[in-house]
Amino acid sequence: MNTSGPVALQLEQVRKSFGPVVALRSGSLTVHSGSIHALVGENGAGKSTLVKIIAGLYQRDGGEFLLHGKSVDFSSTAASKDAGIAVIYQEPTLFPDLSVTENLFMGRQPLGAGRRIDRKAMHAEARSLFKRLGVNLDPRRLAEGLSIADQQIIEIAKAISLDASVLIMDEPTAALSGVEVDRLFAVARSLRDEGRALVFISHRFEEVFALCDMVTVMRDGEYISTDPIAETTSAQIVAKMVGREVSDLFPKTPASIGAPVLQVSNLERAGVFHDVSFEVRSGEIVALAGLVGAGRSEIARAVFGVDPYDSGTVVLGGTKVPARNPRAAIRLGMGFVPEDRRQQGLVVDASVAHNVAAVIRGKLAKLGLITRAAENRAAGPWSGRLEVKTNALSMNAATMSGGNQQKVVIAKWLATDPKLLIIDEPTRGIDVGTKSEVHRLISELAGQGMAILMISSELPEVLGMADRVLVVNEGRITADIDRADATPESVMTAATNAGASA
Amino acid sequence: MTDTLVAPSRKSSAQRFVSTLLTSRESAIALVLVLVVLAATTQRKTFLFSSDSWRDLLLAPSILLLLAVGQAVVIITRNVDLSVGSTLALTAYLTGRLFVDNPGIPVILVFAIGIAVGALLGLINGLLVALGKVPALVITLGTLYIYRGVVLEWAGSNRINASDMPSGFLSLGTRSFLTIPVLTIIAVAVLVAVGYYLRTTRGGRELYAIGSDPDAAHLYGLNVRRRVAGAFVLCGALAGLAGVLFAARYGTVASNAGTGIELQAVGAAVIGGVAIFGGSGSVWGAAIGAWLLITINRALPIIGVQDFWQQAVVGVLIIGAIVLDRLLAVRRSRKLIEARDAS
Amino acid sequence: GGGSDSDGGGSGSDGKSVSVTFLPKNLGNPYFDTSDKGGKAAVKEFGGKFAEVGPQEASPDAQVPFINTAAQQGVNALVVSANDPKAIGDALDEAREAGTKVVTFDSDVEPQFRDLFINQASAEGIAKVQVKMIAEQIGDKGQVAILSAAANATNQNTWIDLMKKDLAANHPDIEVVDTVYGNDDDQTSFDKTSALLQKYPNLKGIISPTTVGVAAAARYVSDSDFKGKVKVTGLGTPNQMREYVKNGTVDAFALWNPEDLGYLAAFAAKALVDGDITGKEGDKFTAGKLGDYTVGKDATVLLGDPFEFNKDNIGDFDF
Amino acid sequence: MTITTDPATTATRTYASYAKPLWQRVIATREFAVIALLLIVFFYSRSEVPAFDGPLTVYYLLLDLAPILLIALPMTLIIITGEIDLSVASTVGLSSVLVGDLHQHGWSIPSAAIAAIVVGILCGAFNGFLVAYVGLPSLAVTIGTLALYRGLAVGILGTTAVTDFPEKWTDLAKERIGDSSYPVIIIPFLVLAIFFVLLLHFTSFGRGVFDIGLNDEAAHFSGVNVARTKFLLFVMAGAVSAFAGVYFTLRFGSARGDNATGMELRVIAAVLLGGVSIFGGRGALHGVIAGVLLIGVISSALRLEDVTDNIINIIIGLLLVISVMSTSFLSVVTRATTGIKKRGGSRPDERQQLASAHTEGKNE
Ligand SMILES: Nc1ncnc2c1ncn2[C@@H]1O[C@H](COP(=O)(O)OP(=O)(O)OP(=O)(O)O)[C@@H](O)[C@H]1O
Ligand SMILES: Nc1ncnc2c1ncn2[C@@H]1O[C@H](COP(=O)(O)OP(=O)(O)OP(=O)(O)O)[C@@H](O)[C@H]1O
Ligand SMILES: [Mg+2]
Ligand SMILES: [Mg+2]
Repeated sequence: MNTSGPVALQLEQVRKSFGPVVALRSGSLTVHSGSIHALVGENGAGKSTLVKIIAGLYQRDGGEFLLHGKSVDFSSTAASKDAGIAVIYQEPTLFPDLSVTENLFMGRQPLGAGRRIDRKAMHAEARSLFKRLGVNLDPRRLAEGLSIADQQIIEIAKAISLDASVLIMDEPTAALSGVEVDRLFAVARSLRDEGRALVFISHRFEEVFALCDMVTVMRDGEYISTDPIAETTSAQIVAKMVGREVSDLFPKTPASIGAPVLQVSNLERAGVFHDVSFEVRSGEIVALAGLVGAGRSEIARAVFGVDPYDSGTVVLGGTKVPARNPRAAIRLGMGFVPEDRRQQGLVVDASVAHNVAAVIRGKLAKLGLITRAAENRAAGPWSGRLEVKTNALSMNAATMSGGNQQKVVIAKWLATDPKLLIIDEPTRGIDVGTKSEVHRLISELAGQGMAILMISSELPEVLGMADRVLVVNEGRITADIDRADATPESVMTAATNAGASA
Repeated sequence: MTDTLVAPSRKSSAQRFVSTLLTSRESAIALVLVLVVLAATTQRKTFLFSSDSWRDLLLAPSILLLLAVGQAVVIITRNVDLSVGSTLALTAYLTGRLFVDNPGIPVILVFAIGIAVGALLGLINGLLVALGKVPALVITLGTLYIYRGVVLEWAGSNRINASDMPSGFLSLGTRSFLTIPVLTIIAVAVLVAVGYYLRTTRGGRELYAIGSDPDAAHLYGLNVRRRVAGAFVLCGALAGLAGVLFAARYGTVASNAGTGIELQAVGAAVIGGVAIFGGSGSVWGAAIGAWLLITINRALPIIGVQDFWQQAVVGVLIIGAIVLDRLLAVRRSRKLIEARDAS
Repeated sequence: GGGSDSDGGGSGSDGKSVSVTFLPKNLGNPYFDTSDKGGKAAVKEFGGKFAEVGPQEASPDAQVPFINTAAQQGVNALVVSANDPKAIGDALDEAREAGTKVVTFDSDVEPQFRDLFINQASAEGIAKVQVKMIAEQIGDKGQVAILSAAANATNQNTWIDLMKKDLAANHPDIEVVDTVYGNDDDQTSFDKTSALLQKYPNLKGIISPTTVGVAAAARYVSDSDFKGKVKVTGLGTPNQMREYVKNGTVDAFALWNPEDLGYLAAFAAKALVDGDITGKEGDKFTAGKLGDYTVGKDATVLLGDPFEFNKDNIGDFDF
Repeated sequence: MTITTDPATTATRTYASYAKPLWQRVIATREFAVIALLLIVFFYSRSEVPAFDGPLTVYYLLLDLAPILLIALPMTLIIITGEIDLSVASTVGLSSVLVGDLHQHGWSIPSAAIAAIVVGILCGAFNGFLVAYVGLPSLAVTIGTLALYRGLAVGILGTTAVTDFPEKWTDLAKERIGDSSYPVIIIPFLVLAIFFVLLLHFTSFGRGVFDIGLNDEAAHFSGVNVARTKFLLFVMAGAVSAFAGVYFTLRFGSARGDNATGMELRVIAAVLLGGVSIFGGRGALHGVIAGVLLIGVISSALRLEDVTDNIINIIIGLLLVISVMSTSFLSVVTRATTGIKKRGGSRPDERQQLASAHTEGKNE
């Protein structure tokens, strides 16, 4: 590996908590100029939080933060930008109403005579940036409606064009195809060779090993280790990430698989997914695997009815589920734990009781009237069953940790006694302990004859939990793999190259 | 995902200019305006071809135009300012009082004071909105009452009469320069300046960015608070200027001047294609929208519609405008999806 | 604002200090400022309590709460210029039940709702003088239009009807082409004038029997091409009309003296409160410097004939 | 299936229902603050303002406030869903004009009133359709219909007015209950108030209204029919406004196109003053009713002091600004203490404390 320069970025035992949620216990990271540093860890390990602290978006509660040896304290993202730090955030943040070019140069547009923006120069620069990244986007196009991938590319271009001394990329490749990833890597390497310091966050080990010089592992908001890539293996890294052997993470109890509960045929939605057909049987856990942006959530959402679809049919327990009508789906016995807990799963500003009773409250009503007391009576036992950690049912869901919030969402749906439970990213951003609890719960439910449709971006989770793996690639199901022959390789190939057959 | 969804446009800048000109919302509204004028003129040709009515055609909209421009800037940042009507009343009455209390005060100074006071009132709105993190609708609803109350209390039942103000100042309201009324020239000059600022300066573009996605703007490191406050100051200043011109044009200022004009200003902006949720639209559109509102008001009686139906027509225009926007947006996103599938 | 030199009274009619509240059609109207000034002077003269309250815009529903308040305060007398002959009737009745004497001036309500009406000038007199003026100014022939206040302002409509009759009868060559309403709002009246001149290119004259309207019309005409071509006349106050009379836009206009009107109304109110008069025909009372008045039929008192202002005499007045 | 059928048996943990004792949940709320302020102002006026303690005060107070009280009910629900309806006052005007016009054409008052209310429902449905189903921003839509409905009202009657309503009906509008000082109009108000309180605070529909305001996406995901809920609320607003219009007409015995102009702002001011968050998701009807009464009491007390509406407007405006600033000030404090800071936007910050206030401090 190449000889890396002086320390560019150094964090020591940085702490950050959001109310009761401790996102970061002691985050440490030391990055040298002229090197690419990998930061890995499970969902919710605290990577993004660390990034946001470096970016000046969050202020750390404690710990050291040195930039080029000097202790710094950024009050805003503008401050970190000025200090030469460029960040690609996990979620693309663009201005939909503005052109791609304006998104790139907002606030630092090239100025011509009389401090007036020089659009020609701006567009030219944008074009050259895109050339360097090897994409051809129309610089004049509005950002609105760009695919996740293209949004991500613009974020990358934005960060590169800042020509910063420290470049941080939080899962930039999550939505990118192989070609794009290769180009990105080429650019990253050239930046490294110019002597810049890069931080690269990804859940894909092959990328980490292909690109990075050093790797730092985080778990539960804590620093675990830093090693040169050359001297470690993915097995070691995984072990450090989860703190135990992968196998015992997923206590899947074998369940007797019964009759089909959900039958989806030829589901189609222009621009999102195409000709999707599959079925889920009682007691069966079916996983939808694939890259972020593949369209898995959209499929699930369409099945449940919160999203529309153009054609195709969804049948639950023998009856056809009307399109675009979640109420009907719920009545027929469907439950849906969405991927974005804070936005879709919960009303975070309402009480635990309110959330747990949210779907069944219709049934709680006497003479059409319901009381807070009735909600509490119904909510208590379910919260207890899932061991939700809160001191009172009137507490705001917002005050709970990600894991507990997830439990509340699951409790909410279990309360409806569903035949089929769809769970999108069941363990995204929840700590290791809760994680295995959730897994145990899922397989327990399957064991009791519930049909489970699970979406997950985490391969170990998919392989550990699923009886069957359906791989989604660009909105098409490209493979239907049985538990027996589901391997990381088989799933990944199907997920990446569309060539694979269903 | 495929590595590209949209090919760069091969259009020359000239082509692009023409196509935007043809497809832009501004020109659509302008077309409607022309049609209205034509319709009225065919009914009675004096609507256009008599020096007075030509003057009124240009003069009548100029005050609302100023308010609409200011309003547009605020709306672009995903806010709204309902207090402009009260601000106008305050500065209009202030103008009168200045002349009454200090005879011989230079007109230019009166303009400066009027604009400054307007800006100050705007600043109050801006600070409350930006620092208090309270939605503009509520704050400016409150200041609408407060500012109006202040002027009502201050003016009481005495009003400024034409005779209280120097004829030199009053004639501003009616004098023309090369058949273009002075008021109109002032309004258009302001329009051009603001339009230029929004289009070609960093500050201007940041206003659009903030309106387009405030969270992203914050994440990006833009100084959201300062910009938003600035937008309110500009809006207030223009309302102040409008107040001074109001005094010049109508010669008489009572405490109820400009009551309810704030909704007209918002309406003009919306008709002109300024999205109520910020991020898009232009002051040009807002200006034409204002012009259209006023001209329709004047044209209806001539076309033979009793002029008190005017408000209903305005309502239809506003709703038509936003529905139209929605349809266009839907069509655009459908196109984009097709583009994605095609690739 | 509404001069609050009254503590709100509350003490019923105790001869000593009579509390009188003036309620004009709306505040911010110089005509009523003047009449209320007269009223205030009168009340001071007989040592009563004066208050002036009123709505911002001249609509009956806006006037009602003020009448209610007067009733609550138990003021001795309420002097009203009605925005509607009937709509405020019930409120007035309630006030009278509460022991408040109701005097209307300038614009009347239906007789059963009030104790007394102070008539600024007989409708006939007003109509006649305006017709006379416009006839002289436009050479007794051509198109004229009328710019009125609110379309349901009683007095305005009576005058307009009488004027039309008079014109039809005695001035056949004068044609009334249109009647528009400025709602006693300066800006509206101004814009309505411009619309009128649009609509009737060869209009000869505009009659506006309301002070706000005539001033607005005069101002529009005075700096348009129509100056001199279109004559403006009607009922106006000297202060508002002075410059247009000077610059020749207006030859002459008419009005009674609103100050006297308010003054008379206040004294009439006192007479009612003190029980000197009851409002029946023939009752007599003395109104300070204005001298003696007699109540006419259906409880009206006539101030006198309208007065014609022109550039020779306008200098003598300041209201 | 132990988990799904009978959680109780397997429940390993039990919970207290509330984090705070009842009295705290009742006292420490915006609503209670408004009610307290109302009582203070009321009793102060009784002792200090001449003639305020007179028998007529409460009577006139309620007569004047009735339309605002009525319209504030549905408006509260609409604002809690995060929408707004600026067209209510125009609907009042339109219904007033219809009653007048139809009466002129020989309709009986009741039939004219029913027709007017039907039209009001249509007005509301038009708003609701554009907002809920076409998905347009309610602010823009109702600014449009504000002009449209007002325009129709003014257009139908022009600047003329209808005033010759039969005594029997105009008197009914001002009728007292027995010889109390309460006008009969408060009976329909109380009926509607009870209806809306139950609807908002004690039904699944009402829970949905709050969910939509707090997070409409999550509401959608848990089966709340967001569009239909919003649509119905706008329809209710239309109907109630039209009814208020009928009352307004009879109470003043005059149907004019410009009746109740600008009342929408007074209604909204009162609702916000009553502690409803303009962001939606938080508020309670008892607070709103107190808010309306507070404005009414202040106005009538000041009017008795011969203070003109100007001062009254200034005070209302200040109250409004201060009341909303106070919430956001509190939110700044809570943020400082809890440190919860979501990206940029004021909403999340606002939400944090709004919601905690809302979930803890709802009438039980
Ligand atoms: N704004 C917030 N408020 C409350 N809790 C938060 C907030 N942001 C993050 N968290 C919590 O902090 C923990 C760490 O989150 P973070 O996003 O840093 O994880 P991550 O390592 O980036 O996960 P991923 O790989 O999924 O991106 C999670 O438990 C998350 O729920
Ligand atoms: N903002 C957006 N604009 C346009 N298209 C989008 C947008 N977001 C997602 N898409 C498209 O929707 C599809 C699915 O995106 P999404 O990220 O939900 O997939 P996913 O498989 O659920 O990813 P995840 O791993 O997060 O669940 C992709 O085709 C993506 O291009
Ligand atoms: Mg992350
Ligand atoms: Mg997903």
